[in-house]
Amino acid sequence: MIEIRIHPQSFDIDYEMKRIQESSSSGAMVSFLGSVRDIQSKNSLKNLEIEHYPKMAHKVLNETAKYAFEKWKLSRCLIIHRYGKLKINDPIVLIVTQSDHRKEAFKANEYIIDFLKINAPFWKKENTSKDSYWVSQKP
Amino acid sequence: MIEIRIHPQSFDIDYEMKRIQESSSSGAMVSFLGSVRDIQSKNSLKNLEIEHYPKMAHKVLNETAKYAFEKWKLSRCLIIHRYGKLKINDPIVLIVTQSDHRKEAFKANEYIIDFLKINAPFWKKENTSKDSYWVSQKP
Amino acid sequence: MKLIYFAKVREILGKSEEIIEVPSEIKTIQNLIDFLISHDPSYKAALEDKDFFVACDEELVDMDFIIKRKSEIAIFPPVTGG
Amino acid sequence: MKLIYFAKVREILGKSEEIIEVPSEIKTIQNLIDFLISHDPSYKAALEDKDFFVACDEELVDMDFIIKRKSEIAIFPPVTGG
Repeated sequence: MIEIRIHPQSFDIDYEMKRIQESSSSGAMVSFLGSVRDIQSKNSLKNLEIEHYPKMAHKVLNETAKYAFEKWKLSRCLIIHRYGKLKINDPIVLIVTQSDHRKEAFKANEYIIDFLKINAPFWKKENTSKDSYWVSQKP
Repeated sequence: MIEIRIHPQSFDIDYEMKRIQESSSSGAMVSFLGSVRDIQSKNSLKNLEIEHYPKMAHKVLNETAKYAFEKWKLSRCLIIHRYGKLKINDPIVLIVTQSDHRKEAFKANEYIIDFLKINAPFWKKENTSKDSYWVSQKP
Repeated sequence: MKLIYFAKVREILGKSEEIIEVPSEIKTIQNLIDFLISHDPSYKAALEDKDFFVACDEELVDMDFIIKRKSEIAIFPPVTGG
Repeated sequence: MKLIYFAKVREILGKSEEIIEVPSEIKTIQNLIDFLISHDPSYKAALEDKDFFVACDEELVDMDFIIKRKSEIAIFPPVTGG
């Protein structure tokens, strides 16, 4: 089962993981959580704004999840990505991959986040009390 | 910060992850959750018993966490491993690694679970309604 | 033709989307970009450093991709999600 | 010398620990294992397939490791945690 969610609201890592863990008898679940940190503004971050291209973001996330799901024989794959105004330490992205074998769950998870970072149409802007910067791409 | 816990009680993945996520400004957190599944008894598993060698288990988990913490420059590392009688789908082991960079968090996490699987003194026994088996080691 | 812009490209252009008429000799994405730049200096500011991507109907495309007239064409800087 | 046993080894031996006196010519882990097997057939059943590990004071050791008399020696099957 694949689930993709893109929304401005926060999410409960807890709730999402528990739900997946309890719903299936696959033994290995890997999750990645990316949170807001102060990348360029050196401790003066007021908020982080995430802009996205909705139709394409859904498409890229869906295709990526499907590819990983089949390639690594996952039992579950969940991707949540937020947009809008976020504060420091707020969760941005959650990827959960579940499989019978831990190697597959790890590989699928890392593939998904690596792929999203360079292909999913989201853009981050840091707003400080003085200024605003678009975050530049890093590998 | 490194935390190692070995106990029979269950744990809240949710609580543990949220606590770590909120306490630090590192951007990347990876977690691995291993749960009880029906390995050899083909749907007749009554419970799984985990036996361990307490002093050595603490030592191995501690040393493994320390090694990973330094090698991959983690900001947090948590390992929880349960022992005692568990039911199907119960969580057994949780490993959380947090770092500024996702590659490091993934590598550290996978290293820890791989190392534990062959070095930490825990043993699993499956009890079915008819019989009991010691689980044999798999890579 | 529908054009949409995101992030820095959108900010520099001061608009998030527009419908434009393009001459029939505009065939490829490269032709379109050249046409936009010659047509208004704000496109020059937004696109001249070449640090942008183009998606045609939600699919990333190269500069020599042949444009379909009814497509939605998105122009945006390198993505920074995740 | 304190010996402790886990999992299948513990079950076959029917005990989880014991204190034994070993003759002074027993120097290595291999000597100890041979001594135990010659001494009681239950050790033969538990240890003869060689599918076990030995830890001396919570540290895995090889069969030629020199035993310290005051050590805690643990004998157990391959681990299956995680």
